[in-house]
Amino acid sequence: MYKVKVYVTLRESVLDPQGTAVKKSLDTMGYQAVEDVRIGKYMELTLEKTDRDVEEVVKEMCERLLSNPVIEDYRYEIEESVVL
Amino acid sequence: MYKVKVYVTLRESVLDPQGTAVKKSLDTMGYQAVEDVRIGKYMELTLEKTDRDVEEVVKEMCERLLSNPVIEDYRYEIEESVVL
Amino acid sequence: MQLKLEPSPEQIKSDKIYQEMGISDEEFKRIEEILGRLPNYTETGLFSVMWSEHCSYKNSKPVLKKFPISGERVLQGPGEGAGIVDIGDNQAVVFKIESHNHPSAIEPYQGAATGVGGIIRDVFSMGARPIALLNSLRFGELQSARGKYLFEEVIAGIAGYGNCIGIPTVGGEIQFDPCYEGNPLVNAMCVGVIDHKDIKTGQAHGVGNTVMYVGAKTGRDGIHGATFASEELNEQSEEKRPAVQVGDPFMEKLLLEACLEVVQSDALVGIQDMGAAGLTSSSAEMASKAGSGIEMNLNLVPQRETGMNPYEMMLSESQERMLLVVQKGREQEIASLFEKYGLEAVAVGHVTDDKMLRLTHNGEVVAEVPADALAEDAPVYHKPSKVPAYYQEFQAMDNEVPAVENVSETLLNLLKQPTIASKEWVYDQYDYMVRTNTIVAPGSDAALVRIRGTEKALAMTTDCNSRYIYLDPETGGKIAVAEAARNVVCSGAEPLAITDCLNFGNPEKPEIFWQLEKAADGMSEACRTFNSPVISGNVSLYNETNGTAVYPTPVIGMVGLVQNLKDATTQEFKQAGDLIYLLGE
Amino acid sequence: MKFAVIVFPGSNCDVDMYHAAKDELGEEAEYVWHDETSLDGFDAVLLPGGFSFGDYLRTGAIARFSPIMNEVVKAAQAGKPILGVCNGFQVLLEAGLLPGGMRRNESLKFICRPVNLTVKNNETMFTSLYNKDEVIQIPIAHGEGNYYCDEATLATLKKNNQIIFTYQGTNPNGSIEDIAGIINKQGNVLGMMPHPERAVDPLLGGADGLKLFKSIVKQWRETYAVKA
Ligand SMILES: Nc1ncnc2c1ncn2[C@@H]1O[C@H](COP(=O)(O)OP(=O)(O)O)[C@@H](O)[C@H]1O
Repeated sequence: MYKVKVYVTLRESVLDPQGTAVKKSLDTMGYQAVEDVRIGKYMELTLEKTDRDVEEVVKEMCERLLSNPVIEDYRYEIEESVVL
Repeated sequence: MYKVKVYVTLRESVLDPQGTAVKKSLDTMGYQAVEDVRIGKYMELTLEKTDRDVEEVVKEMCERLLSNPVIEDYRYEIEESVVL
Repeated sequence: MQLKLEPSPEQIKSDKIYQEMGISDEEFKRIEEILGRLPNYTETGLFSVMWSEHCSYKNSKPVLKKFPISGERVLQGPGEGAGIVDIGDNQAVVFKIESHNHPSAIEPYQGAATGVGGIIRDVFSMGARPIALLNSLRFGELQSARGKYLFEEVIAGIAGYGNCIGIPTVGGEIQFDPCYEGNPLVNAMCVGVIDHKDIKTGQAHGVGNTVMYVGAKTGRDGIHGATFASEELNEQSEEKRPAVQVGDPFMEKLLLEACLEVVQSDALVGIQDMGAAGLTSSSAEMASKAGSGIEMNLNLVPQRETGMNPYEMMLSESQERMLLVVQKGREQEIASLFEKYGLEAVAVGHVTDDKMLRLTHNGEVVAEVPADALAEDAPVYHKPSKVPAYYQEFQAMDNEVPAVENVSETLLNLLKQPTIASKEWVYDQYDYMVRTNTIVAPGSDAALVRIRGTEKALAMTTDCNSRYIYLDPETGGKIAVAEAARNVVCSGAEPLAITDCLNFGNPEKPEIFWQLEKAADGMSEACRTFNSPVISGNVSLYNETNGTAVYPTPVIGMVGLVQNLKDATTQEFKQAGDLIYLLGE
Repeated sequence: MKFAVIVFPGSNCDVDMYHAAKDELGEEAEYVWHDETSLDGFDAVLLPGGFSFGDYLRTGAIARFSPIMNEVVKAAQAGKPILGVCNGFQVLLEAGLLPGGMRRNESLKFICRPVNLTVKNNETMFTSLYNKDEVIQIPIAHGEGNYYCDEATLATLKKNNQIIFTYQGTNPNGSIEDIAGIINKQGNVLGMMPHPERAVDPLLGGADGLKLFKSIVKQWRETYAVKA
């Protein structure tokens, strides 16, 4: 079994409306120390072991579905987990 | 300066319609190895140093705005970053 | 997975565990008598939800009896998922309103969203195509951060669900008053249209027929939601709440389209939504209404979480689920219809002739209770009623007409009141046009939705001025119905019928019960006058925070019929030079 | 002329598209469920608005993997008119039939209201019956209509006259350059956030959208007449 964590964020050059709104809210709530907020997605996938290389599979899923390369970047972490 | 990463996830027993839909979609795309998908939020905040304890501030922001404690859990990582 | 041992029947009695579930000593005795033995934990749970105010109307039944419920056009009055009124040409309109107050106070977005989802299911489970949504909302005065948060999130939740499922939200009303600060009101109404031949009811007829489960899997969400809705809110409410129900409008859209296909099949015997008290109420009510019994194997219930016990499965309020009764031998036909939408219809039981709701789990009978006892035999309470001191005081006061010195300033101040100000900020977030039938959009009096392929349109509105009702419940009740009728008439329609949602405080307080009775008297009289019977509704009591009740708020949802589109009228002045008339006194 | 109205699970403006083509335009129209594998016999494809697959993950992201999308791509390559409205536009972006991506509205709120659009390019098969720079009123209803593309793409869009509609007056969602609708380079795939199918009958508040559908028919008739 693999536990995979995928992080998808808007590309740096793309203005993030959600982040901007949250930053504004934090500001009015008194957190002026916050300089920047960017909001993305965090996904946890559980994968069974297969013949295919897990990294290759994860990359493929990220590129095909989990992120949109036109506006987003992704990164991932793969942990092998022991089934008890 | 601090770079803060916040991870917000739905509580375990709370329904995750997004995760369910993505899992189904991955399935029809041929990724049957995927057993489970949960989707949450990933946020990156940049914070200036202030008098207040940074951890305390981050916790407060998570509880007040960044997560919805009724249905979500959160965790965070704080890195001190050197301004060049 | 932590294994929790359930208390034994003896423990339930001796430790009065039933009280934690909202069952009184009296009621527990009655359950013992009905069963002729002590109920086990699951059975106690079944009674606790079915005998809650939310499901049984035990405190409000005597009040509901006052309402006129029949008329030449009424095809289905109160008692089913929604009421039905004939609109000619073998078509009918189906509608109902329902509250989701307490869930919205705890988790405003999901609470409001699932309120919308629930009322939509009530309408399409009758076989009707939902054509419009309305709502009626009450909040505190938008001073506190919490108040603003509740307001914004409730609107977002209503919009989120309705927009996604693709049913236009065409109308509603909002009032702000400090009395709603801790206990906002979120009432949602759905209107549908049906051909007479397609009308379905939630009845489990035909011994041996198969009981099927379809829709979302069951999780531990909202266990005891019905009981929770029948309690006052206090500081502990947030912690007390088990997993909050999250709405999945996409799932419901699939369920809606699939069910509307399934109702065309003669293999379908009965269908009911799993709303409050989920599997328990749907199965017990379907059996009880048909005079039959139901036996279900809980191992077959689709489950989202592991290790769920019978108690949890039966009391779960997971959303987007329906229970069907299907002719024996034709299960596959039904299952294939659902399959097209990626939904699984699973046989979980069958209809029996012994009038029992019997549940098995892991090969053992885990509950065996007369279906009627759950659905019909809840105690009915005639609560004491007492004229409140405030009322007598107000009545004794002289009428006072405030002196207005600067008319334009007063007018501007009035227009600044959130209750009076434009609600564009709100309805801009609702897709009020989808399905392209909305002739009169939000912002006018009643909304008008045409019925495609005919010259007809339906007018719809929700109304209630709770301040009037607080001051004088009987007159206020009349005013609420009359306001709805005026709105409907002003859009060119004739009132057909109403649905109502009685949002009141704790009925165990005689002053509150008095408000409830009097408001119902006033509403009933107005309904008779307008020849507009009550065909469905909902009761939400215990709307109190730390002992203080909201204003009595019986929300009226009225539907009217425009026979010919050319009679449709809108509110605005059309051109300079037109004459203005003032009607009435 | 025969229109295919693609229906994804969660589409909800499919009915409106269908009636626009069938009742208001008087042409043939048929619903095509997302898992069909042929668009034979159809002259044009309409991708309706709604929330395909709940719009979970990203708008249009899951729908673009539906089997029918292979056929939509083929139809696009064959030069047939493809119109994607709202969610349909989002699907076209995800499928790569149009450049760019969609973000949440700047306000983070869903917005439903009639807006004014400027017809920037009336030399397409979708806009030939409008005047250039004509201002038309068409409703919007979306939570994610905040169109984005990088600068190079924007330059190309401009150079090729691919920006078809822009918001006139206030931009309701924050899209770059007030973009409301764009077309592909070949000129047969149009994606737009506003709903022309909701503006086809004065009873519903306006009929400015009708000309868009009529333009498609006109072009088809002319091509067909030439061929015949
Ligand atoms: N205030 C009311 N006025 C008229 N009918 C009511 C009222 N409250 C409830 N009813 C009717 O009682 C029946 C049971 O209601 P309810 O328990 O809310 O149904 P459901 O389980 O579908 O939510 C319904 O037919 C409803 O229309």
